[in-house]
Amino acid sequence: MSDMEIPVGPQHPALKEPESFRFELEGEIVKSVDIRLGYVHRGIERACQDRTWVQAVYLIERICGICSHSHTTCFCQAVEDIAGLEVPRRARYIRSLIGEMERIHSHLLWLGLAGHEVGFDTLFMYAWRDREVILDALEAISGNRVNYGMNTIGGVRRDLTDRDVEELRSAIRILEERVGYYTDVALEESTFRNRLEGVGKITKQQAIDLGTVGPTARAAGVNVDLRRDDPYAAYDEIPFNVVTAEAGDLLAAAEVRLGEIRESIGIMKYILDNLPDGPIAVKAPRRIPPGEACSRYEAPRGEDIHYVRSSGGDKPERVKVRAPTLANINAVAESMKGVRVADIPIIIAGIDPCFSCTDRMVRLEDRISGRVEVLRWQDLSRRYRR
Amino acid sequence: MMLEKIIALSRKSSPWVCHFNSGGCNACDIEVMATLTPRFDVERFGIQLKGSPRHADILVCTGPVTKQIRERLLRVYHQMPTPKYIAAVGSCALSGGVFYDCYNVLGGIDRVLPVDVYVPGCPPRPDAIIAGIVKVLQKMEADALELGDQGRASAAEGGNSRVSH
Amino acid sequence: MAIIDDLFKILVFPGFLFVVNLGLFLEWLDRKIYARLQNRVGPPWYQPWLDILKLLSKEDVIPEGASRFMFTWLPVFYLAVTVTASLCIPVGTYAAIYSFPGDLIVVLFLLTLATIILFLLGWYSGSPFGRVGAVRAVTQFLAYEVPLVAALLTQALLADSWSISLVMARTTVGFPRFVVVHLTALAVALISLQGKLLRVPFDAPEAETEIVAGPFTEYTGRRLAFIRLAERTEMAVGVGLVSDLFLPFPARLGVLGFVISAILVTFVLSVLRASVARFRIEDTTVLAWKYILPFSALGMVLAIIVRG
Amino acid sequence: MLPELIRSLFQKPATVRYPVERVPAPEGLRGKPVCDYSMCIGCRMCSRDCPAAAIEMVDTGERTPRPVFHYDRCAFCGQCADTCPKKAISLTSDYELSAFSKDDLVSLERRRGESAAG
Ligand code: SF4
Ligand code: SF4
Ligand code: SF4
Ligand code: SF4
Ligand code: SF4
Ligand code: SF4
Ligand code: SF4
Ligand code: SF4
Repeated sequence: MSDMEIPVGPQHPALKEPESFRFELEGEIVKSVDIRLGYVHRGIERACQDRTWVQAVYLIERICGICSHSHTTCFCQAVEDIAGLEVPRRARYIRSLIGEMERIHSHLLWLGLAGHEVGFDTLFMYAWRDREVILDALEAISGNRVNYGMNTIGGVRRDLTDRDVEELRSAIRILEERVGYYTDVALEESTFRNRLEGVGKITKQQAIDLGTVGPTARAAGVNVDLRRDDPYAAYDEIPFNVVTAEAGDLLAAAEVRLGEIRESIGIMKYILDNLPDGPIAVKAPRRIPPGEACSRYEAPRGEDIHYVRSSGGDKPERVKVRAPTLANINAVAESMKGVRVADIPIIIAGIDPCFSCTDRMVRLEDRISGRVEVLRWQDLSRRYRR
Repeated sequence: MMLEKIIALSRKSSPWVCHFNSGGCNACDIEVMATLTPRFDVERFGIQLKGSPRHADILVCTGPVTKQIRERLLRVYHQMPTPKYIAAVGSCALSGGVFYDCYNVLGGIDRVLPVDVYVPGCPPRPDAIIAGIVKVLQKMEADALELGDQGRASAAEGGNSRVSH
Repeated sequence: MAIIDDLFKILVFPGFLFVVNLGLFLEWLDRKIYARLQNRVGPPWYQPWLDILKLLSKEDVIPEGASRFMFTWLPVFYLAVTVTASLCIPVGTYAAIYSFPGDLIVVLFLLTLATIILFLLGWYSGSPFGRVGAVRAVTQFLAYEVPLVAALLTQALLADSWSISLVMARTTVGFPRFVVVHLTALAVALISLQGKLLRVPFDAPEAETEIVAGPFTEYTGRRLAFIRLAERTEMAVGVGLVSDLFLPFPARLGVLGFVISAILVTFVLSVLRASVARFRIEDTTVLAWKYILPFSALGMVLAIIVRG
Repeated sequence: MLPELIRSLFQKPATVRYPVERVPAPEGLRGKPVCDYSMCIGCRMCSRDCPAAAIEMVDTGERTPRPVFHYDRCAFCGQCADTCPKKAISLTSDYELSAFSKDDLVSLERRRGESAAG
């Protein structure tokens, strides 16, 4: 068969988001990939400069609906750092709690989508059915299923009532039973394993060189987890394990994510048992004193970094976001060479991408000649690797 | 009239949906996906999510329209066979939402395409999305029966639409 | 009168209307069982019919880059071929419209033709997804066609005939004696039928997440309706064939037995669809040649031994 | 997988019967925000803090302007309710807001206000 090109995206059933991949095929084998990002670039970083500190939190939350809590926590931590605010202990616990719930919802979402990508819709249905349990709990606590809006600069906006705690405990019981069961079943299903094993493989060295983060890195044996390495919120007081695997393929990534769900449930239990009393927020000033800070957060997909600078006004002077998918996308490009068409969706899905935080372009301006260059992603990664 | 009735019935009972994210934050998208899952199971109404816009009757758009996506959105719309309907899901898709003044955002879907039903929310709950789709179905039925605006309003009665003053 | 009688047979029962409706009914059954297996409610019973009606009332689009002639006529041929195949399938004891000593071969040939049309459908639709899908359809065809034929051949050998109605009658009689051979062949037939009908795990040719809808990506309106009808008819033919040849009910209980068997076969196919992930196209080939084919050959050898 | 599938087959589906029966929304759902005009003092704080610029201050004939919500813009974040010094704004549990026209997505009071103003 002659060579041909197939476009995947920006509107394609495997991608729930508009991204464009162009694959040059030789038969069923991928010869080269051209990734084109930028369809969901909305210019949030710039827009933050036009928002007050209060408004910016909600805008940051909407960088992405899946790990919204990660972004706001990360941002608020940076701002609190600049303003020198001491977040109450109870608020830190609640932040961690919501963070872990978000991790569970996000990993279940991934498991379902992974099933969907390889034509295993039953797994998709089961995983998403059980995900509703955690979404219900989140809705009860925060008032919304997604984009919880729990964070504010200086603490959290809503307190956990006793009833919430009770409901959470029963949700945890259901989750523990069902999630444990289904995830085991999923990993035992040989056709599903067959689609994951050895696919999208990266070595430990590659994982380090390409700068991968989160489950993608941990699946390749890189033992990193900010919750342990650079504790924030309440993680310095909570015991938990970092789950890693060795193989570096998608099966390992699945195992890591499933292991993390179990750890997260453990963390939630610990938090509910040890929830300290006290206020949930300190009052934040409308104007943040001048200064800059960088904050890191272990989002479900890996390390999220926010850099914030204030010039003393009621609006941020600069906000810079480095979200996890951006760090992982190089690994996708790497593991995509020479694969078969059938594996494309699952490899893309493997890092659990969601591009709404990743879309960006780089504008280089030569100070001397004044020449301006806009680089697309592939140009950038080409340069970067050489 | 008989034939029209049959057509109206078949159209409103078998809406195939194509989902397009024009630059949203994912939350709306996962809620659209969630309507397919056992809790909400829109296959009850014959709704199926189709990958190809050629097979779709309703285009469900989420997210604000970014400058770069505009072209694609139009292309997907033109690939759909008539009669076609658009449901804008989420505040972004309605007006740009929190991204209203971003430099790369054009605004809501209706800046580019004619929207039939607006579903506010950030993100709307899956129930609210279903309620919105049901509205599209009412409109479809009314259009197939060629009731005109008057009839459309009465066919839409019983939904939660407020009669405008 | 004879003409009217024949026309009735061809157009209504057990001809066109019957198979098409049977096919649509089986589609609903399949979707419903699939949904229930996934703990959801699933579509109402009239869904497949309304889907078709809706498609008929939609705009037809001929995309740029597609061959107009092929694009228009292939769906019609597709339906014609599958309906013709159905005319050879006896509905239980109710004899088929065309019944002759070699009708099993003819049905197999027509089903092969259907796959070739499927290839052309995709190839001339002017979409890269269509092309990839088309090539996959043919690749897969090579994988399951041989086992399918082998499985049916086993039955034919056991019954010592190439006539569907004869095999049907004799299978029932000889059932207990050849039970091992019989079940081997049945298993192979069910799996390769799943492949023939492009269902999970063998749905690589129209895998939604990879190549949108494969060969059908560009089709709209009436043409898509024809394609869907043809697919359903193909399903009815395949399921009917397996019921007739392998299950004891059609020969004993007539039309009722035929429908019961068809439901049973569909149920098995649905459970299979719900419990596995899709195979890559390469894996399908390997699986077929490495495991299913030897298995079906074993069945054939056994059949020759027991007969001999 | 198989045993689980068969179990599901005989289990009651997990599907809710929406829209025939509404599922009760949990308490504290962040639905449609509304303002009790009798409590509002027209201080504009809500409008200033709204991240989506969804609140428009409209002259309704009272001494101070009153907030009007544009639900097509609103992000249902609840900041306005948190901000309001008089606790005049609350988020109701009404979430089925879909409409055929954007005109229906402005809080009703505004249109009344407009007609009052002429
Ligand atoms: S890349 Fe993402 S986070 Fe950055 S400005 Fe664009 S939309 Fe915002
Ligand atoms: S450099 Fe480009 S992306 Fe960054 S703020 Fe300026 S215009 Fe926006
Ligand atoms: S500017 Fe680019 S390369 Fe530099 S830290 Fe940010 S994402 Fe990484
Ligand atoms: S990695 Fe980015 S797009 Fe994905 S969930 Fe996190 S913030 Fe959202
Ligand atoms: S409406 Fe809200 S949830 Fe939906 S895409 Fe926009 S910001 Fe995200
Ligand atoms: S009390 Fe409120 S309205 Fe009055 S002057 Fe102060 S800020 Fe303004
Ligand atoms: S809920 Fe949030 S977005 Fe909506 S009006 Fe209030 S502050 Fe604005
Ligand atoms: S903040 Fe409260 S009192 Fe002030 S204008 Fe808004 S609703 Fe009225």
